[in-house]
Amino acid sequence: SIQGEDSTESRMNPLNIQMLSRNLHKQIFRGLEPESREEDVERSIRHLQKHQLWGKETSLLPDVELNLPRMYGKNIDEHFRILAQKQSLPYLEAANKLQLAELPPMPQEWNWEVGWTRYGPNGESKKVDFPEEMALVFDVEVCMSEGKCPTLAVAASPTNWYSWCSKRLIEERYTWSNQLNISDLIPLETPKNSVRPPGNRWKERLIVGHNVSFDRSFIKEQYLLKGSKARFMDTMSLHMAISGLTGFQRTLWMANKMGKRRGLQEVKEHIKKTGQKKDGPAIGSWDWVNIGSINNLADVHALYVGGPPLKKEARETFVKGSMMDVRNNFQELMQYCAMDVEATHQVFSEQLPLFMERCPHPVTLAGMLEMGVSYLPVNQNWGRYLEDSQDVYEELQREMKKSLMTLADDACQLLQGDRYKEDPWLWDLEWDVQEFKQKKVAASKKKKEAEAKVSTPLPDFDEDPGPPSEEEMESPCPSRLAVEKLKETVDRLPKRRQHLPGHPGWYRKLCEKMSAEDGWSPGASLISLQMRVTPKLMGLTWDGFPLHYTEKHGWGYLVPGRRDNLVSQEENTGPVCPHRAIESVYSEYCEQNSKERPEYSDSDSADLVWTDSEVWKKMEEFGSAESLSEENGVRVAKNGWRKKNGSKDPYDVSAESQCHYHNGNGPYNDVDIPGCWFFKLPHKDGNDNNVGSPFSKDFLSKMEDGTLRAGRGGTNATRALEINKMISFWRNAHKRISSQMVLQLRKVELPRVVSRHKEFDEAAQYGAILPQVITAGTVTRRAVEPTWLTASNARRDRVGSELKAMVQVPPGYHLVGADVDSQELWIAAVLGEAHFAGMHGCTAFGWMTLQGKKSQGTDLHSRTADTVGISREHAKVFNYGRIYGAGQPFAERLLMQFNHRLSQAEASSKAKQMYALTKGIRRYHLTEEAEWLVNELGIQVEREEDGSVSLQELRRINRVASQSYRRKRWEMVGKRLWAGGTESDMFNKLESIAHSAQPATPVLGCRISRALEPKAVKDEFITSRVNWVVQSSAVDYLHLILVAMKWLCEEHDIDARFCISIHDEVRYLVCSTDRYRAALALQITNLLTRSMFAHALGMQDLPQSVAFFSSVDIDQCLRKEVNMDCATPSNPTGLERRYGLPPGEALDIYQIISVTNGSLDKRGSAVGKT
Amino acid sequence: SRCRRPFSASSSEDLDQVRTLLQLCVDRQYVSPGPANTELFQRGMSCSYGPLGMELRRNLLEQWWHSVTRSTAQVLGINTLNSSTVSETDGQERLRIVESGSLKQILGEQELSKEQLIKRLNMLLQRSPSVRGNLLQGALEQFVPLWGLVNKKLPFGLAETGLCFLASDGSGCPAEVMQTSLAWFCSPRTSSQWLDHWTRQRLKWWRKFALSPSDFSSSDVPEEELEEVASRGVRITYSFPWGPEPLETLLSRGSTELLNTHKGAHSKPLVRDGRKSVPHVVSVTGNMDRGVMAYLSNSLQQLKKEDSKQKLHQRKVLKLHPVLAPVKVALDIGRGGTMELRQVCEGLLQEMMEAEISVWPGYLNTLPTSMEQLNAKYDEMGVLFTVVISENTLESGLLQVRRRDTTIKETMHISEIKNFLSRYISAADNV
Amino acid sequence: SRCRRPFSASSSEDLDQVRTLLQLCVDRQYVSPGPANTELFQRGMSCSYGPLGMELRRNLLEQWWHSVTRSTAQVLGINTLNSSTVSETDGQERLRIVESGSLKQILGEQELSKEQLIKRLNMLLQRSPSVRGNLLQGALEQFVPLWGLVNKKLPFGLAETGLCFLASDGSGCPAEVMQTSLAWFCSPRTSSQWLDHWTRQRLKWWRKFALSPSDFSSSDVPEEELEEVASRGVRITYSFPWGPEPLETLLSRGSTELLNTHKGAHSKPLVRDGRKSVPHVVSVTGNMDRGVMAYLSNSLQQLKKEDSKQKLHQRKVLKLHPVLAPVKVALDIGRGGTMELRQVCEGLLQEMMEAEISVWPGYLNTLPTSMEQLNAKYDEMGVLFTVVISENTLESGLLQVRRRDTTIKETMHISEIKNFLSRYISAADNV
Repeated sequence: SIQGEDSTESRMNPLNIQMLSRNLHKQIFRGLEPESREEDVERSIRHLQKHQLWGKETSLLPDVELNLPRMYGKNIDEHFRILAQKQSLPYLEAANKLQLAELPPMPQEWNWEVGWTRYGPNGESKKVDFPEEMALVFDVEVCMSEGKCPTLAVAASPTNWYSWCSKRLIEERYTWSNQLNISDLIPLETPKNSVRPPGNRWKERLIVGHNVSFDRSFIKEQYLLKGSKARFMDTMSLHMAISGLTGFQRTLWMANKMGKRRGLQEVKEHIKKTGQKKDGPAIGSWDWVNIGSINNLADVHALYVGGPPLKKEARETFVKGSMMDVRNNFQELMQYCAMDVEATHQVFSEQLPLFMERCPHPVTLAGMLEMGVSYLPVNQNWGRYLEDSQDVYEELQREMKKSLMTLADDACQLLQGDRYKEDPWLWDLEWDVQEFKQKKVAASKKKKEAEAKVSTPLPDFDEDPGPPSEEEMESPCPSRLAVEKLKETVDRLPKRRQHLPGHPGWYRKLCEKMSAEDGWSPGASLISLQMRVTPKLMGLTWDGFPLHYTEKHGWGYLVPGRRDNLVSQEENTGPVCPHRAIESVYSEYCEQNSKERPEYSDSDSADLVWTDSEVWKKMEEFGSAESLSEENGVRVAKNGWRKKNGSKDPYDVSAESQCHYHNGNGPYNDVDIPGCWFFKLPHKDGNDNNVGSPFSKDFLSKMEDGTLRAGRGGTNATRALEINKMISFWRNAHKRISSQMVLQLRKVELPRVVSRHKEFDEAAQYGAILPQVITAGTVTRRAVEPTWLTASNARRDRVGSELKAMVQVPPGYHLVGADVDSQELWIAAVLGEAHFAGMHGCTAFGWMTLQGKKSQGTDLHSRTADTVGISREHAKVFNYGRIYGAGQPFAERLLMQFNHRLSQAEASSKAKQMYALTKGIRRYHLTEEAEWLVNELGIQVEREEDGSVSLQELRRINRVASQSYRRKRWEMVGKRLWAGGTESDMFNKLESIAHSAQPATPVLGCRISRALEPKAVKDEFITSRVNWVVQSSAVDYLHLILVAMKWLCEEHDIDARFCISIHDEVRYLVCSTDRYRAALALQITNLLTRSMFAHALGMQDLPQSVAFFSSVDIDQCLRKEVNMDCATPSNPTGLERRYGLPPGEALDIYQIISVTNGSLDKRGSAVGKT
Repeated sequence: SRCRRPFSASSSEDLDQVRTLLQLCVDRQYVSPGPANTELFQRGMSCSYGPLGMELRRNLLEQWWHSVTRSTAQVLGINTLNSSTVSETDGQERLRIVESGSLKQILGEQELSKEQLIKRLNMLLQRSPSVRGNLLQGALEQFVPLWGLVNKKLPFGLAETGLCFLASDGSGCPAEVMQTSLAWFCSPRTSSQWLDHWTRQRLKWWRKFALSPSDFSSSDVPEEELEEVASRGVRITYSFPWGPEPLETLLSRGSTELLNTHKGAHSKPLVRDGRKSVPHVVSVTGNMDRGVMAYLSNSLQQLKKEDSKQKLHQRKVLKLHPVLAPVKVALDIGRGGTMELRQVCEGLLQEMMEAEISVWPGYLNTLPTSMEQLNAKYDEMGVLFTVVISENTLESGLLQVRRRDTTIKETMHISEIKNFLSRYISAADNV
Repeated sequence: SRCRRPFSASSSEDLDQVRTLLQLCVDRQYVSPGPANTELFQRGMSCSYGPLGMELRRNLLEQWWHSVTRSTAQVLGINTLNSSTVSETDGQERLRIVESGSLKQILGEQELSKEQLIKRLNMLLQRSPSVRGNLLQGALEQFVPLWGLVNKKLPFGLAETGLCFLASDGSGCPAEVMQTSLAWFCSPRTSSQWLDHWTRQRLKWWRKFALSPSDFSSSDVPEEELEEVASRGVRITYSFPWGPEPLETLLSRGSTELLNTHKGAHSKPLVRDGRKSVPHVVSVTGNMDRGVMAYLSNSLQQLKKEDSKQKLHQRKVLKLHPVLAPVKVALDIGRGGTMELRQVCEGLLQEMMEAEISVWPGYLNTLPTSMEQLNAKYDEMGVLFTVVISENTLESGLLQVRRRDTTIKETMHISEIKNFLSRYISAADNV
């Protein structure tokens, strides 16, 4: 087939958006041509014109000619239903059987033997290779102190109970290798010493567990690259889908569980922490507390099953105990494990029907099953990476510590002549030294000694005395005897030796006490960045002012020039502030900066580009507070120091104590430092919060732009700051990363494609990590996993940030995958479009998503950047934030965080401007009651064509009404909607879903958690619900992809397995010979998925620009871009040189078609066999 | 080895710094006096070292040796000859040791014609042993017997330290240098990885003892400066005030030289059963004389300091790492020495020496010196601790101990000082 | 230096003994193979050492250094240059380092007349640095600044170890030797006493590490063999199978050389205030290469032994002193090595290396060897202990430890082995 030629004219919709090529449209939408009403088209054009988007030049894409595989059903939805049903059928059958079954009675006595034991219904036990039933409930326990090797496990099927014991439990040995191999793991499908199932046929099997991905990581066959057809159902994920809680809800839930009183306090504290103060919302509805629960098995069990609470005490033995403890309590612990299995089965039995009801589309289940078997291939480079990173990390940390220790040592010199008193930073440290203590000698003894003492003067001139005589050489040396005698006075020392008595107090605290044990290290070795003394030793300045710490306000800085508190100095007994010295520090700073005082600009520091989950976490925290009485139109100023203008403020002092030349978070005049004002360092969560350390992640960008810098100690301090930045990632992540369980596979355990490949190396290691992905770990049913799913991309100056690239294929394989371009934006946009005029590109937001160009400034991010005057990178954060439901307050705070020199008023106005342009302005439909009133009172109301009124109008009506009918409270507001912004219709759609009685995703119809349904929460948690619409639809998107891809691979014999899905990207491990066909399959998958979205929203068409992935990556490791070399401090020479990994290929649809001839068939596509 | 001419310092401040350093090295017995000698020192060549310089280089070599031979089980130490009589004609112009007597004798033989003279001289030259310019050749020669010793396993390394002679670059005067050498033999597949590995290890080592570690860095050898056989190279350099100079050079040299040394291509002793490839060589060659200078330069801290009379001084401290510092402790007598005090000093000195703590017997100096002057001197020597014994010591057993790094004086009991010092030094090694 | 020709052993038994020793030294990596090399070794010259020989010489030098520098407070260590450009005309024929390139260039210049040629060559020779034949000259040169350092107190010593080049006695081929040197400066009055003192000290030292101490002895240097400047001399000799050879020579040299070195007689730097006499020099010069051979020869024990099949064997054991023994402990795996066993070995190896106990990683050898063969090999290497790790170790933590000196095998727990070895070695040092 030919593509890209103008054989047929490109299809355009009435809004001049290029649509799917004719042949594709025909195959997918089965000839159903979309129709549009003239009126809708005109409305759309007006809307686009209003936002200066109409008539912009667009470029045409070449058409794509492809013969898609034959599709099932009447339409694409049916097609997907059929695929998914087929894929999950055996598992669903097994699940149903398991759900209906009553477990046999639990054994009373457990067998102390290595491997699996089966228990018959009559108590008889038999050693078996593995349980053979189709469906199992399964639970593994690990003795944590003994590493990552599974210790014992229990499984139950409708017919039997099973127990499994590890060799390490049963056999006692002095050492066990810390390198796991396949025989240490639990077999579920293959006999001992074999990696093939009996009869060489892998069977479909279903394994159910709570947080089953943990248990999965101990199953032998799961580490094999190919074969196992076992799938997993996670009762934790099912729970999340049915009754899950948002993060904020979980906090509240726990608080509630702790008891009402305690709970309220926690809630208050929480609200305080998120900066909402007393004006925040009271959580009005608590109904959801009874229909949701947090995720652990005991609470989930209590929710679905009820009855006596599950006992979890025995767990402690596994967490804290030794293998010996496990052995000593074997029966009890087995019993505990079995109880968990039983409980899991009960939970599962309750959950399954609920889940099927609430997530009725078969694609959801099929997608979750596929998600449950993620697989990350690694090789010997994993170990190297861990070693290198830890190595470099430790070295840098040592260097940093050394720098700090040197600073501390050097500061000691200020003790001489009390010079510390004139130091702008160190004046208020403890500079006291201790007297050396020695017991007094009894007077008489002393006298006697004094008498005995003779002093012999030294000879005037030293003559060469000649060698000692032989006798002298033999007899004990007199000088040694003299020393030994003196040593006897040791009994006059106190029993407990003083700790560095001659050193100043602050320094003593930094030094380890010398003890008898090993491991003592000299010098100020306890110093760390986290200590309060450290910023002072470094002489940190903020905009040229020395940093200062107070207990009450945390870290701030001293601004010299205050005159109103200089008087009271005489009474001061404590350290006196050398405000003159502080003045000279600042004037020196001004001098240095006079030539080019840095004009603040948005630094494009990538540190500020949060991952979506971080943005979301932030908003979720105070999101529930966001709906705060917008109708009142009065937002409360939240920044504490501004309040001082109010007369109630106790710190309100005369205008004299205002600092006239410096704007900042302060001054806090309760900090009474003669000659100086105290300002607090700004805090990302609002300036009421105290800064605990100026070295936290949030200040990295301030160090980079020179706002925060080291004022002395020269290179030592500067270097310490630099290192702090470099090691931040590894410091936070190394525990999680190095505890990843890696299983090395032996040659026989690898597929022949690998072991017979010409690049196979006997000396190398090939293995896998099974990331413990909770398939639906959040209330939006997004997957959760702490290491891989949140991993950021490699950064030049971050140790260990090459993490993802360490997922590397074995010889003969490739990773094939793609990022869904602007997935969430498109989903939100298409929802809005369906809502507005039912055409692609009909809203400004949609149009920008489809057709916007960075070069013309018509893409979403550039638009926002232009409007507010910020960088495009920052604009991205705002845009995603909005779609996730963040409101104006969030934007304000973010703006101030990006630029701390921005005033509150400026930030507020910028945010307002941005929101008016994008989200639009609230308008209101009047209730019948109100309409009656308007009519009755004859009020002239200004209305839009849809009949809505503005907030001002609403207020006016309200005023008039309350004047006329004083007693009555009127319910005036009916429907509320957004208007006038680029995104208004999108938000109206999202909110209409969020506010509906049974919110469900528009494409696959998955219902929101019971704990978030309006029935349970009323009007609370709106942000979460709005966010849920987009996020949960994105999950539908992913499930559709997984189902379609599996179908194509099976249908066309493509040797590929699902690896991992990180956010909006999917990766498959593909046999190298099939890699281009897999790439094509992936492209078709995307086409079908997007089409499915359009179809479900009633639009029988799809814009060409979003039909395909912009590129499919064919690579040998996991990385953001195929040509990223991922050079970091721990990988200084980059991937290619250090690990021998060449750049991969990134192919767009046209390139893939040309390589494969557009055919998925093995024979059809000529290439890929080389 | 490439080296810039001295005194090409970039600024007058740097120049000052260099002068201060050199003067201090001479004053404090690191380097023997004399301009010729200090020039050698600054050029990174062996010079005549004073007692402190000798001890510093000794400590440095010791540390190098441990770090290389104890890092893995596969490194063997060797000791090859400096001079060899192998009269190779590889075109390399070598330095040869000639018996000047024999040469003069030939020159004195009147009856020889010019041609005969030349012939005789050539023969003499041929017979004269050449001195080595590096340690690598020795290691390559030892490879075969020692590889057998480890069952022809790879990787495997041979370590050596020793004097080498460098031909003058035109000046006519060859110079000595104390070289360290690790010849690392590995499979061709892994040689690049090993190069990276050793670069990291070596850089780590250099930084371990540094006051400001970031002055030590590594960088690739530019393609055009690579020796012919080498496919890749890395230099570990120190940023001297006058610019960076290489301390250690790591080269991935392939197998050519190994094959040449053992003649016959792919001969049996060079391959392992079942493998066809000849081991690749990664050479790690260090110049410890320049290393000494780097650490001296790195550890010299100049601090502004007011004295008791409020005058501004420069306090110069050689903050050498405790492990490297040539003198760990100085023993002195407070005002008014007596025989009794001296005896205590001698006893303490003995005790410390037995514990292998190097002591400076300052008490032997009977010229009157103020404590302030003394401390300044010891700071410049890099002495970690100064112990002062006074009349009071005789009564109470208490000593004054001053720390170089904090300048703070503390009281300690005579029975505890030795253990304190031992632990301090060994702990510093582990940091 | 005087040395006898090799193989002048007095009897065929002795000859046998010599052959056995040399063979063993080559087999067990003390000395690199090759007849030329072993001849150097036997002549008491530096040769190319294998890993064990290198370590032995290193240990020996270390002990020498400690014994000399730690004996009194008055010995300073120095490090002087090997080559010097001082073109002295003291009539001594020196070894000079000549750039063969420059020489050849001159020889190649066609237009030069014979006279011109000779003149140019003489000039080249003059410019070429000479290499040292002993360490004394360097010490004499350093005397003045360093004597000042100790306030011109006497006695006072300068110690140095280093390579020296010896002119061939006619063979045309100069050789290297590792020398130790103590230059002892004392008042003329006490110089003879000091010579006796140092003789006693040195002999005691040599005997300390010997298996049969009486093989080491001292004797006066016959008048006729004395160097010109020396008034008295003593040699410490070892009785090799082929006769006695000197290990260390002590000479009372007066003040002539010191005066010559510093020009002008009785110049100010050489006298102390109020004294007129110039210090006298006692030189203590040792040859550590010969020392190595002496200890190897001394510690080789040949014992008759029956093996398990009642066959008579010669058991050869190198009973080197624990302090000198290059390998203290060998680590091996009992039958059937597994990765786990190997891991244990590696852990243990690391632990020992950190404790500075030199270990032989026998476990890396995966070729099947019987325990008997292995023990025979380790005995010949002089390994003090053999530790065997087996399957049993994994279960119980118990190891087998075999002692070289008793051949008895003991069981020990893995947690105690390191401390046991450390204490054993340090205790042996104090005996």
